[in-house]
Amino acid sequence: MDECSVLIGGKAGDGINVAGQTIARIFTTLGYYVYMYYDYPSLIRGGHNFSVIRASNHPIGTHRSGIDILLAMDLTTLRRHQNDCKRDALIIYNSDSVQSDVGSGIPLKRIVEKNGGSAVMENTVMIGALAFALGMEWEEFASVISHEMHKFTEKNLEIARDAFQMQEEKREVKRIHQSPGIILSGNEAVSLGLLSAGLNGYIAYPMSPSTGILHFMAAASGETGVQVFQPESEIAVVTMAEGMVYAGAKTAVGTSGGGFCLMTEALSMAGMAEIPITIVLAQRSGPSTGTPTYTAQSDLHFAIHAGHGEFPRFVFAPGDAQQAFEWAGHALSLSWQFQVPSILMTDRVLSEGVYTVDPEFLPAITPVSVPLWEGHDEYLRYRDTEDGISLYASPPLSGSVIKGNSKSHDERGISVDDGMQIASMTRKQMKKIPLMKEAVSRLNPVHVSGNHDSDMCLISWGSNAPLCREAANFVGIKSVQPIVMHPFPETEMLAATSRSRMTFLLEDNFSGQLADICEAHGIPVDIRLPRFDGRPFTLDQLIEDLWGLAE
Amino acid sequence: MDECSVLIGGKAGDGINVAGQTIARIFTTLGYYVYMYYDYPSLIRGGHNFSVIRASNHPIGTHRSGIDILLAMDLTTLRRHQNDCKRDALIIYNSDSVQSDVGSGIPLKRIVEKNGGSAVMENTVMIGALAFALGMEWEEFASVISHEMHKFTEKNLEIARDAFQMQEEKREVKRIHQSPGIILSGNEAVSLGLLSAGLNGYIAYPMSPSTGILHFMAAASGETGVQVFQPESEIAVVTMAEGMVYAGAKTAVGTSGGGFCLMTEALSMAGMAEIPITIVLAQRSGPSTGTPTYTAQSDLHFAIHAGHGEFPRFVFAPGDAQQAFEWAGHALSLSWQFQVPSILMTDRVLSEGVYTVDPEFLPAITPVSVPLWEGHDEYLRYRDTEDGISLYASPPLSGSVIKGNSKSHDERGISVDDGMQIASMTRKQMKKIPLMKEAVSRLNPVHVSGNHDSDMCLISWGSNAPLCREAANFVGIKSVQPIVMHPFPETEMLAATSRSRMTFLLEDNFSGQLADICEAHGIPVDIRLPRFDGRPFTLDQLIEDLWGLAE
Amino acid sequence: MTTGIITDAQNTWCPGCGNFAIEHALKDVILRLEAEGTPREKMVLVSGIGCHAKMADYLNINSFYSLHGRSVSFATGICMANPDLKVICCVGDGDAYAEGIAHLLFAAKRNVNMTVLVHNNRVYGLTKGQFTPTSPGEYHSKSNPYASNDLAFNPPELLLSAGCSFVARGYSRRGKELKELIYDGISHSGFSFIDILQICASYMDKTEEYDEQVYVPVSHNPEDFDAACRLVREYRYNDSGKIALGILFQEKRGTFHVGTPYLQQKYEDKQSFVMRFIDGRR
Amino acid sequence: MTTGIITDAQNTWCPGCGNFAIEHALKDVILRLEAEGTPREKMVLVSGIGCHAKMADYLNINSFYSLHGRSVSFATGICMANPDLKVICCVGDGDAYAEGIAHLLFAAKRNVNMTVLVHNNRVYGLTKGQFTPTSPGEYHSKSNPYASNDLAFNPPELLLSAGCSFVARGYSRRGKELKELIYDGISHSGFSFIDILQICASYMDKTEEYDEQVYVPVSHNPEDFDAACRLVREYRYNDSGKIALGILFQEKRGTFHVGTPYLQQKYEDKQSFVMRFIDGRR
Ligand SMILES: Cc1ncc(C[n+]2csc(CCOP(=O)(O)OP(=O)(O)O)c2C)c(N)n1
Ligand SMILES: Cc1ncc(C[n+]2csc(CCOP(=O)(O)OP(=O)(O)O)c2C)c(N)n1
Ligand code: SF4
Ligand code: SF4
Ligand SMILES: [Mg+2]
Ligand SMILES: [Mg+2]
Repeated sequence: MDECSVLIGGKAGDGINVAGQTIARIFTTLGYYVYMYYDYPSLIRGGHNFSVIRASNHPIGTHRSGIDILLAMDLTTLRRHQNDCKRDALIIYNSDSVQSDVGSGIPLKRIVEKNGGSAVMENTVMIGALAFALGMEWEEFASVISHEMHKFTEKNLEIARDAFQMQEEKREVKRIHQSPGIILSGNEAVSLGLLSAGLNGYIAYPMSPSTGILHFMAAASGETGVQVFQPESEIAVVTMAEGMVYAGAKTAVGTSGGGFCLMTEALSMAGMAEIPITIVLAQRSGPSTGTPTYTAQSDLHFAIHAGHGEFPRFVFAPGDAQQAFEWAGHALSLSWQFQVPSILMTDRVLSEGVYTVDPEFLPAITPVSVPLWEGHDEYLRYRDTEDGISLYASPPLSGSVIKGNSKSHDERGISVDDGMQIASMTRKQMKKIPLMKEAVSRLNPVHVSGNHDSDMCLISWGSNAPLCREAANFVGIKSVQPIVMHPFPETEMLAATSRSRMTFLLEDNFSGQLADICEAHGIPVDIRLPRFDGRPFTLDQLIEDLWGLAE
Repeated sequence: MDECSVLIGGKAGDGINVAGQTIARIFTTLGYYVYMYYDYPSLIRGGHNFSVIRASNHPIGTHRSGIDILLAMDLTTLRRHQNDCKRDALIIYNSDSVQSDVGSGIPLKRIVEKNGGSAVMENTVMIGALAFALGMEWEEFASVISHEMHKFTEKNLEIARDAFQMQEEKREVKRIHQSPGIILSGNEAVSLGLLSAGLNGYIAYPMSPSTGILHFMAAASGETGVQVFQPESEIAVVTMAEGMVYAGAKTAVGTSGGGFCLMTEALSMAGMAEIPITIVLAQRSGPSTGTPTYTAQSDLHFAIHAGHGEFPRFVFAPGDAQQAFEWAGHALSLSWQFQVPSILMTDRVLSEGVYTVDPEFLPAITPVSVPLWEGHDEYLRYRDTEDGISLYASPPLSGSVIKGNSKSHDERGISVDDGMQIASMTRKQMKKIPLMKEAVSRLNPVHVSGNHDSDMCLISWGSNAPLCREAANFVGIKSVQPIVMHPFPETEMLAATSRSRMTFLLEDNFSGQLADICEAHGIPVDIRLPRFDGRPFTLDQLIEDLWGLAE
Repeated sequence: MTTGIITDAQNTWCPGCGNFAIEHALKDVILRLEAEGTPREKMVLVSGIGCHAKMADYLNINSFYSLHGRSVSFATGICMANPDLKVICCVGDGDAYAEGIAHLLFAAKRNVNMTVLVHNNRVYGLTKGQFTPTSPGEYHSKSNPYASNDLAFNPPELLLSAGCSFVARGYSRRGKELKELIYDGISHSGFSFIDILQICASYMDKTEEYDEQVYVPVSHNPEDFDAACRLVREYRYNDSGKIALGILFQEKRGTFHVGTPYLQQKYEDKQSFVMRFIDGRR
Repeated sequence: MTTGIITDAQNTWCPGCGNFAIEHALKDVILRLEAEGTPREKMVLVSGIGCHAKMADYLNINSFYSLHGRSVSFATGICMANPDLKVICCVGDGDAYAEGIAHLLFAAKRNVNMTVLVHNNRVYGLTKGQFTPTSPGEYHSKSNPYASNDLAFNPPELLLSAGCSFVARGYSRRGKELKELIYDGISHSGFSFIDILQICASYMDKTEEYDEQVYVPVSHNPEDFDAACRLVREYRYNDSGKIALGILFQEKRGTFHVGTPYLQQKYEDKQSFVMRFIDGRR
């Protein structure tokens, strides 16, 4: 096999996410690129969680339907996923709680208890069995365990070894001699990207699927100095963050649907007062509270138009961890370069999915460069300039005052209601738009892959991009992904799609939001592939659909 | 003259708005249609306020630039508006505070003091002088005063009479023998329309220019029983209102930009939980706090896309008081018919503008008819039906439970996170959209006037519609106004514009929001006429522009 | 048909969670009220979002599963429109003391006739254990691993100063008392606030501490405001001190009402108002 | 260049408005602080939206004219990022006690090092006189012509129970005392809350009542919490009762701080963290 899919499932609290990441690590060690999809309902203990870890000899960012190895920590997992298994799949189940006549059992509880471990270590048993089945050497495997399990490492090693020795059946994968890179979740990648650009503050209120960023940043705050805080509400989050920005700190916030709604008033203020704030909007299934732990891409129009009145903004939607790292950095940098708000959209699949990223291809780590005021005459916070950008300053600025204002204002920041002055400040702010377009044009705002010569084109955005990339490659058509969603990269999108006879557009919403935007920019979309059940497509489904449609 | 424009100006606190309305009343008595534009900055005393009252022998909804009669209560008014006067204009100024060699002075303070009146009655002097100048009979005028001034009527009559007798110069208008109708402000019309449809509750937090509705409703609450309340914030407004709706009460809320932002989370909830809430969104100059008392039409995209996730909604934008009355009623009715939120957009010019409305043409007053559950088997709040509409019920419902839910739910209203169930509830809700389109199709969603045969077409929306209607008539081209903004009345708009060789679109925003929507629906817009200084166009300016462009 | 009081929705609280006890108590109170003559269809449960909120799915009673922080405001609307309903809010501490604190205080100030049960587990349970306004100062969650948390809010004290007419505290492991409190709260005419110290088995299991610290004051007179103030200051939600349970304060005060509840409104009144208004402008 | 302390923006407060006195007092305090060595550029004024908020236009000082209700939260961000700045909030009663009450209470709880001046004119001034949470019960505005308004909030009492470390009350017609209070508030290390009874000449002119009711307690010890509680309960914002002015409560308590203020942060730390993290994953 040069490709392998493992599904591990159990109850919330069984550590299925962590187990999945360890499995991803195992495959990395064996030279594989990995992608992990993690599925869980909104509860703390019980229920049914599972991770699908797919390993491949080439870069991937999506999972497949056929399972090669099923690790069932409980009966539900066996029942639900047995049918997803390939005919010759290896099934390992928890023989302490499950009776089965297919697959091989391993007594999770018994092994853990024998070693005096605690219940959360049962997944170590499964991983031990898997490592053996895959044909790993013990030492190699032991180093993965030591690396991944910082707590109770010794105990985990003992448990893993017992399992390793007890497992009999194998499903060996061939070792590939390459170093594909490191594994990163979307949320980790966003966090690292923001830090690389020199983030000073991160403010957030917990909300799936953005919470991972808050936890990451909080953990990183000690070493990096970043100011991380969780205040009383999303309104406090965004206004506090904008206060930090007024004081000069590069600050981002993160949230999801309902939390983003609560930020729209201050988003509009960021427009009027020219506050460079970066908002990470992690989409989930809506409307309203919806299905908190499942995915959607149904906030695109909203992100582009959120907040009353008109003002320039950026909206970016990276599709995998690599892009998330890169565009999180761009979001912060461009926001400060133009003094406009930027919105970085992710979705549940990207936020909590795990990807292999090759560090060689990550953009150089460089801090945001802010056009700072260094003049000596009177400082005008909203000085009208050729490019509409007024040099930035934050207090204390010796001998000068800095007046920010949410109301219509003059160049000094003092309120006005005269018509000419209102219009001229609008014009000043709008001057930035063509320059913003130019700036993103230089950053490859549209990602094209697959068969460039094909006259069929599959468009997608966000976490669907790697899926479509791979499917297009397979089917032999072109794949197009806009990463900049606003200002819409019309030129690049037209260029990418101009020779297409037939265009498909896949997105996780009902109405076809990107499809509507494409059509409004003169890019016909022949077939929309909407999905709105909270689940991502799998590669195999999509390929099948494409074969059918391309007929 | 069969047309006359009066400008009255003074300080905030001088009662310029009320004076304007009395003047409008005078013209009504003389058989004229009127329109009043009221201009004021955001302050309580001082500053400069003015009203332009235009009277005409035909229905109008916009003002003109040339002033026939200038009533200057202070020097600022004289200074600022003297240039707007026609060559032969009549100027009456307050000779107690202004020295002028044009126009005729009248001593406001002196006359008021002589009659023992208070400072706020100074405008009565001006009105008395005006009434004489227009050639009114004293008795006729006295009845207007008695009618309009409920407080201190006698005193006002005495003051008015003194002024009436003191005024010498005249600018008589001919009396027209018709009863054009009554005068109504946009906010009054919205309020009356909602009440006509059987409104039970109105909840709002003060915010210009929607506050007038709150005040109107509060004053009307005694006689109508409507529950009117001002809670602690807009978030409380909308959630409280939705609670009332859950309990069965037909409830509306009103706000403007920033307040609307704060309502978006609950708007999305109204989508998921199918709560028929009506939101009046009175637009003002933004972004952010902007210029609170000046106009804009820059929230169209936002209103259509506000709230995360996807759900059906109505967005309406009436253009004058007549339409405001009618569509406020429709907004409430259609919202309940389909159990979806509806947004009624006005703008500063419409909200606080005063229009002549012929009561004969107001739609019949009829209450919302709600498709109520009357079955006897188990009540399912979200029963999946052919048209996607589940019959409504509110507690107490004998022997049944009513479960509303902001989360993804089954037909009973119990939370689910299964993919099939999520998708099927989305499908149920989306079934309403084609029916919603049909329903608005039957209500003349697009207003067409002017020269129907012209191959030039002027599109506008909201308060710009009457302006464009009149200008188009004058220039001999067609005028098109969509009143339903969402779901977009594509068929009707295409029909209305299909034979146009050249299309203009005038709106009060920078980017051309309706223009973009038109173009996305295949309606090319050749020339955009954006305005973004908070002020409305005047008829004369627009006609001039159109002459120029039509060349 | 409303038969059983528990729905068939799958219960997904953690084993050992204090929410079970609250559900149990609330269920018994509902049954008691029914037995005493309040039909079940006149009761409405409104919940926020969080572990606590699942109550709306589990109890077979009118309910609205609302937004994080907004249940009290939503419930106020229900009370306004139909004052005949018995409205109960199940809210979380994150819900009611952080995101939605304004609505809680205003409902208390207005004396809206509803009962609010705060499932005060002193963490954001459903989002995995972050600190809330009542987390103990030394509690370090994944969102504040370093920062020394500030003073906790003392909710009963805050509510007292907001003018709340019924302030009580319960404990999820004192089911019998809890049942009484909930019953008394619902019976109280006006705004009833019950802070329920709830065990969170996964993130904040304070069973031992609470078991040791809670007590029911013997001779406390709930009508004595000053005594109530003293009582609530004994425990500042910072781990030490005795924790008084029971009704801490109660007073009679006019309840919130606005205009005419909608069932008593007449369409003709609106119709004739509109006609009169139009005629008046002629 | 920051020269005059008053900008040339046209002042649009009504004649007789209490805001003039507050402006005057604040201006004098700023000048005094400057004279004492705090450079003006280290002071920042944050305002909400309302009549009071025009202060941001009028004073020639760093300022941010923010959103209705959000000034305290915005200001918290400033304090977090740069603890060296002296941050002053001018807020309204609608602003801070209605729309933004959560932020006010949380800033008090956290003891954020800022000074909040509430221009408590007990109406929404700029939107023309509607009732606010501190309007007297019998005040009937255009938005509540009938409804009998509920109990007013007693802001100093609320703030005390939220853990505020400096609670004071001033009066716009007692300029000298007001100046002292503002100075003391700014000098206090931690969150200083000053409720300023402000005359609204247009909608709520309580000059006579206030003139009669206000007094400065002679032997009040601001460190005595219980005494402070008693003092704040003398006046319940319902027109009767003596109104104590001055510092009602003050205590020393650690102030709010989060991580490393941004000027002390080093880019290299982030850089090396990212590299270490990546290496750790290899
Ligand atoms: C506006 C908004 N912000 C954040 C969330 C995410 N969220 C869901 S539950 C929850 C925490 C709930 O904590 P608490 O109210 O204490 O309830 P518990 O789970 O502890 O019972 C949060 C923050 C949300 N649903 N809505
Ligand atoms: C979110 C939001 N809601 C409403 C408004 C409208 N608004 C502007 S000023 C104001 C009232 C201000 O009252 P207060 O805070 O007491 O200040 P004052 O004018 O009395 O000084 C309101 C409601 C707004 N700007 N933003
Ligand atoms: S996380 Fe805590 S509160 Fe939530 S269900 Fe589990 S034990 Fe209960
Ligand atoms: S309305 Fe009141 S608070 Fe506002 S400026 Fe006038 S007097 Fe001052
Ligand atoms: Mg909790
Ligand atoms: Mg006020």
